[in-house]
Amino acid sequence: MSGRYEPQPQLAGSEQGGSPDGRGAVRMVPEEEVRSYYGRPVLKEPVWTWEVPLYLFAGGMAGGSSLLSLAARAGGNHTLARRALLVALGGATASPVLLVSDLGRPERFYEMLRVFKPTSPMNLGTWVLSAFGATTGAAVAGDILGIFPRATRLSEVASAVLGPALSTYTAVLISDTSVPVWHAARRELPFVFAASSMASAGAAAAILTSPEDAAPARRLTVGAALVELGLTEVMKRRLGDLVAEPYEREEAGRLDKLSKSSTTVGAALMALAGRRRPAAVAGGALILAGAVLERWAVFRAGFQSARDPKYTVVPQRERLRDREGA
Amino acid sequence: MSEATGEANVIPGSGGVSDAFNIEGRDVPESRPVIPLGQKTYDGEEQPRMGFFTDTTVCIGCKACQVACKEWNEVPDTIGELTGTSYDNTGALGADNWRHVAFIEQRKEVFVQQEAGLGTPAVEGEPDFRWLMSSDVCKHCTEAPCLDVCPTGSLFRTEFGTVVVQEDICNGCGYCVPACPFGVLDRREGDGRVWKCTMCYDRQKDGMEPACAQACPTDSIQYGPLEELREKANGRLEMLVEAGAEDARLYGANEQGYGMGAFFLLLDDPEVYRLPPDPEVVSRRFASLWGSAAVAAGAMIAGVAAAFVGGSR
Amino acid sequence: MDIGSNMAENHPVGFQWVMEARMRGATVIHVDPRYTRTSAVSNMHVPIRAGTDIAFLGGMINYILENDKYFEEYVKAYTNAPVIISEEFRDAEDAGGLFSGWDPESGSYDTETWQYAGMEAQGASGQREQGGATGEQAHYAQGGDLEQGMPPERDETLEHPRCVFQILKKHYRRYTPEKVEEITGISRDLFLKVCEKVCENSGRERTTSFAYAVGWTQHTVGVQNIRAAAIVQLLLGNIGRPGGGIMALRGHASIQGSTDIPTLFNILPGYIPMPHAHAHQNLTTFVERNAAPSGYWGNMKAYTVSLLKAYWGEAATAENDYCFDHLPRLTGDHSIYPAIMGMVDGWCKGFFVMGQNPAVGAANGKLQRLALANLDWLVVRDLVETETASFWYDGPEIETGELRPEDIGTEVFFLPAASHVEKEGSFTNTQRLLQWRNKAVEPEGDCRSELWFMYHLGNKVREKLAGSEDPKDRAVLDLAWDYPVDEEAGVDEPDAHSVLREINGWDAENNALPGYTSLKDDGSTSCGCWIYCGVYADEVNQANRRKPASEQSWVAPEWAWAWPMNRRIIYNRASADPEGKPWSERKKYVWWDEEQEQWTGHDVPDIQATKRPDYVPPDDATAEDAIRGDRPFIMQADGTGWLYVPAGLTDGPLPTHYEPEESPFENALYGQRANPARQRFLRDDNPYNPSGGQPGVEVFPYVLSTYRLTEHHTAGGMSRSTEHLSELMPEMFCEVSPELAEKVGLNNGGWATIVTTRAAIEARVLVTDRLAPLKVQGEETYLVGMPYHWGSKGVVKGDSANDLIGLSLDPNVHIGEYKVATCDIRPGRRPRGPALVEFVEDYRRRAGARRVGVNEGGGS
Amino acid sequence: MGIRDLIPSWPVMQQLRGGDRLALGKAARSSRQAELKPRTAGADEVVKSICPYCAVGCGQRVYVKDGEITQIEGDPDSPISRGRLCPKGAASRNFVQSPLREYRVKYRRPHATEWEELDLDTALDMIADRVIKTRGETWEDEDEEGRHLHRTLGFAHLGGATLDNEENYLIKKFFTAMGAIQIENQARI
Repeated sequence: MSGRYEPQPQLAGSEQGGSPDGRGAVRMVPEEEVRSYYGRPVLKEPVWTWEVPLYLFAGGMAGGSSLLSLAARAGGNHTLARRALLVALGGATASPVLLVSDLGRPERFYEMLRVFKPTSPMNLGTWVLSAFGATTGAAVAGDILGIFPRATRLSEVASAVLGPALSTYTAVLISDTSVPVWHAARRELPFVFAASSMASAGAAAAILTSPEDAAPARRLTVGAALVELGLTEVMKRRLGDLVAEPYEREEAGRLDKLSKSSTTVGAALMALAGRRRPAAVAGGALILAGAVLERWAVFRAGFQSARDPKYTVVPQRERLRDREGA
Repeated sequence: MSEATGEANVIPGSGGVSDAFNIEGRDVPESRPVIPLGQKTYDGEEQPRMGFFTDTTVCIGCKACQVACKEWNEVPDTIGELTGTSYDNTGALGADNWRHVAFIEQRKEVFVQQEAGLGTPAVEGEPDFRWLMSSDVCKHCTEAPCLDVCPTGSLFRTEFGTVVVQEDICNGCGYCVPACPFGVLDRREGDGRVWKCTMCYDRQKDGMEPACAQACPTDSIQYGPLEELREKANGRLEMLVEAGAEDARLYGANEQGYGMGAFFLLLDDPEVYRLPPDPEVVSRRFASLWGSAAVAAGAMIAGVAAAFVGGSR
Repeated sequence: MDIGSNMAENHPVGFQWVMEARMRGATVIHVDPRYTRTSAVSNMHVPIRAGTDIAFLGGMINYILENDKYFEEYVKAYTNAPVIISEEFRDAEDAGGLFSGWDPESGSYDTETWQYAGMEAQGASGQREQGGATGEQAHYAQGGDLEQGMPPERDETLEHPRCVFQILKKHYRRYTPEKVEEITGISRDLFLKVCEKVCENSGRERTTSFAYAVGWTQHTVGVQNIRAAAIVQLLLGNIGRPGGGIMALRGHASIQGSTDIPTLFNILPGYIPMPHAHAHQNLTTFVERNAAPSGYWGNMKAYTVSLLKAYWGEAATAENDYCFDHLPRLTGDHSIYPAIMGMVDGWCKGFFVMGQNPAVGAANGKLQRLALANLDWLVVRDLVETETASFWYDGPEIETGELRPEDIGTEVFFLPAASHVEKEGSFTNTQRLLQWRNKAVEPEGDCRSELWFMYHLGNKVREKLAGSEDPKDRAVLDLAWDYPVDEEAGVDEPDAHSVLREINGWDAENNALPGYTSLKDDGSTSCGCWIYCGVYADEVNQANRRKPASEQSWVAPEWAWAWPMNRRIIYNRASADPEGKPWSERKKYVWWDEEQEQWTGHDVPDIQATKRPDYVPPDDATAEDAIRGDRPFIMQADGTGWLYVPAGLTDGPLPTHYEPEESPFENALYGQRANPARQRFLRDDNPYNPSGGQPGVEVFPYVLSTYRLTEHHTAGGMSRSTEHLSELMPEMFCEVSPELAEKVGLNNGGWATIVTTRAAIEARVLVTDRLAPLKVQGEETYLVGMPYHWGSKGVVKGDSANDLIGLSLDPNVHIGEYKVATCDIRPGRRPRGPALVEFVEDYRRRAGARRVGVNEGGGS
Repeated sequence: MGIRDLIPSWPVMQQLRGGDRLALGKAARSSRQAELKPRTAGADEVVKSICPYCAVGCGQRVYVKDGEITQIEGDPDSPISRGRLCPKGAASRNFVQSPLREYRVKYRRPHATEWEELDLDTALDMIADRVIKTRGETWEDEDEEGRHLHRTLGFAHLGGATLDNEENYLIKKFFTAMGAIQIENQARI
């Protein structure tokens, strides 16, 4: 269309200029390619609050820990096993609290179990979390009281089996949305979450366990942390410059950087000086912090990605162009 | 994103051929009647799938639909400031706006014969200008992400094939909000629950027309069995195209594309109306969503095991 | 053809029919200074400079005449084109924009020289003694004795230099496409395109319809704007035919009804004029001087006597002239604006305001509020507390400190009113349809209908005056004032049906009358409004008929009731040719049925049912019998549509282009700048901005226009009180073109202050291409558009645009020029408090704002 | 509701029972939604009315329940509006039930800074007195040339275009009998 003219930029003044005291100039240079409705988002930003990223972290750590615990048990390292199991239980108790408090109508949390809904990651997740809580709880109880050994073992196994599911489904949860930066990363995100879950699990255990019993935890921590760092990069690269842009900008950008450095330093400490308790504690703490920050970065990136129509429109336009080309 | 169509359990066409651009009426692809998942379950009770056809070429931007909707559904008002965006002062669809009229002022070539009953015939020296108006609403998708992800079953498919939030169930988890590719659903401040267009479910049950469609002075909003509406729309589009309205296109009218229970006749790119040019049913990507999660879970087991390779102490 | 209105925006549901027509291939043309929601769905938008409609329509008339596009048969048979005009008549063309008979001293016309040749005396006398006729009175004593219903001097060939047709040609010869472009800003091409479209679409097979609203009427040439359209439509044969006509799109639910049964000073129900002091010593002279013997007005005595019987019942007898002297007498313009001045000046002390909000809705709002502040007592009846009720504590003058509540002596009564669902009664809509509303719920608390208020106020007053010997109280005590009340509601609500029945009228046996043709002048019939006679025929409330549209013909004659006699299209005899045959099969509506020996068709024929098309009245015939069978315009003395108006108008027999009271330009056609006869109020509290050719014109360089939005209603009392509507248009704003915004530095979404010599107000700014600048007389003109819905009360508040407008009126009907003025606009919010007064004062000084130009009316 | 009914009504049980295994449709529907009815269904009466805003005269149906208006919408029978309404007409209920509506007489005495309450009948009585007084003070029986005037310019009336024909009739009739001539409304043409 020759002579195309977009009123948006002219009018966007009041939109982007915040309070419409007319700070937006009468005419601004029209933004090219991206057409939009006065620069307003096509999508709604998520309404989720701080509890959610914390849950992503806690659930992940819990899942990793139950697995770690079982492995330690199998290897006869009962101290490590018990510590890890306690961490799992901690995570399993924190998670529902966080989830419920994020609801618009907390008193109605039970509606989550109203249906069994395969198409809803959150619904499945709730079932998984409930089961995980129950089994882990049973396992811990049996372990401490030393009663019903067989049932206790069984619960440990069950909890360990559910663990990985708990750690990774949260990735499905957020990528099963129309938020570009989340949905486009649906392949990579589970791995990123898995890795950081293992790292957190290892780190938590390494903190709680005396160094001589914590070697496997340290190895797990360091290994997983490195994988996590690598995978995040892979994810961003596969997202492409535009879609991944939120990770470079504003809040998400800052969180992402912070998480990287924290994890790197933590891993280094753990690797080089993990045999000494203080270093292990410090390193572990940094790894955990890194994991929290990383989940937070992903979380905030989603908001930024939903807020700007270009992240929604441009990729869809390209897709159309490809298709017409084909 | 090229796997969009390639993926096994993606329903045919979601993110596939975009109806936003494949203009029906030119090469009429017969639109097969689609009974959306969930509607079938009303064995016997189920009704023909009902929908909205919003013909934006006859919209006069009066906003009767917005008011009629608020009156009937008792949707709260949010009185703000003048936005400075033409005559639109309510911004977008949301928990408190189940209908929203968009106003778009364009200085562009407008050359449409009068039979089309559109725009201004280009007269030498006259400013070419047009003012697009369009009443947006929930699309009541054939495959609705919001419905899929809702963990409580608060969102459900009615016997009319529409998608409705049950205010007596919703616990405000907010999952449907980012799931919707059109930014329709939102949580209501102070209430905590999610609200959106119900296509006047209660009125439908009594055989009444939804409030917005009944009020619409120029019949820009038409309500009826979806199949009939789609035929009507194709006819109208052909008439416009013949009359030279090159920009005219249907949006959401074709199951080959992203099927919508509420579809539109537009005169410009969807994004100009705040609509996604090529929406996708994100929630039906089971393979890529759960598949990699499963693999990742396995990888965890391997990873942890690996940590014990060097001994368990 | 939608001109002078914004139908999609202000009558959206009526507009559905326009859209349907468009879908069927009709061309919709929107002529408007702004590109509105109507333009957006029209086939053509024709941007015109506000206040230049006559130049545009005159140009169209010229196009039709010069290119022989007129409907010859129709024009010759049904209009007064062949009639020859008095030789003393001088056209405005020959006198710099003034017609013959102009009197500079009185600033008004003596219309004697405008008459048909051969019958001056009579027409004129009726005129002069009226002391100024008005639009509602355009049926005035024109004609006298017409031989066989024809004016004496005619030229059927339309060749005679003094025949209406030739005068018309001459009058508009200079309204060329080039002139039109120069004056209106409409490009020559576009103008011609419109002319072609309209002409192509008129004739035997097709008809064109005009729709207008206050965009035409609210001008100092309001009546002449519509006259100009009437000339176009008569020339093209588009009157009295389906799909034709000139449709007034009226803005209030019963604004038509309130002129039919007037709350207007100059007329009585059914457009019977109020008697003037000097002219009407008694009923007989009153009727003689006001009604032509021929045409339906020939029955005016029957209508008047029946009305007086409805008013004074038993007391009205032949002996006392049916209480004719109970009627108060006029001595000039007693319309609301002089009354407002009277309040300011102290001679008008009391004021009833019912369902209106002059503090916001009337021009020169400050003057309005100063008037309210100087009353002894004020009674406001409304559903919500309007600015008219609250002026004394939150009016703009309180903010500026010009007024202090402590200093305001007005005693204010606010009485809550009943809403449209809390009372029953009838509205008359814009197409003369009386539709009855049934009561849904009882009003709460003190809420009452106006029916209740007037009835019980009347009773109180009558009780207090009971037994008075004072002759001035006779009229009150003689009043037929006894309506059944409905006790069950518990509030003694008078029965609205019985009032409607009184309006319909009854005969000596107290049977409801079937129609106005049965009215008598001997006191045997009573009728409250002759044109409504028949609305209660057969003792049935015809206005409450609600047969579903789906169950009757497209004319839907059984839905409600249209005056007169349930006719849906008036003058519909014109839909058939002189022989009574339809002009075309396609446009068939009513026709003469030779077998049945009567008129028939889709509608009630607007002519005596059995009057043959070839009927020629005998010389002694009167009233309707004096009208020929081939003359459709049966209200007119000669039965024709008037292209040229010999009597009834005060500002000329032909529409002539004049600039608005306030305009940056001089008149490109005449030396006379503005309508010479326009009504102005030259006083300190109603100053005017300098106009084209006057010193100080540059101080107010921009054209200002006010209008409504779909989302709000008039002065806002019915819309700013609802959240649903308020949120859609939450703030007062003004609209300007990007060019003007650039020029003065306005930001979209920002604030602007708009100034005239009356006031300064602030508004948010919408910068939009919908208000394109126009090239007029070689220079760019910029329009500042403003809705006028806001005030100091309501869910949403804002400054009132009407505060900016000055009071200058159309001389025929005293309607204010609200649609165009000049102004200045600058960025930012207005000063607050006393600073605002100083701010406006400064503008006045700079403009040397006039009360001056007193003689300017007289054609400087 | 005891556990015995609770379990079967539990949507999961309905899922298992088949029909809607994914819980996307009927199984997920609450009993409340299943029994949903439009609020107009229970109306005591449906009153035929006309829109109070502009002069198009659109038909309205007013739904009443227990003396309360529950809904106002377009009347499909009307050949004028075919059941359609503009935003104003559609807001009619919001208007007649506006939070800003006044239900009591308000009185402001000269120079006062506040409204006072006043009983309706007293108000009417006071108004009657004012009208009579003003009329008396400003009565013109005839002009200086001795011509019959029989009028007062002492008070004016404004308003009518929003009122009913019957109301305008009484206004014109009574005020004319009182000798008042400045009886005006929005419609000047």
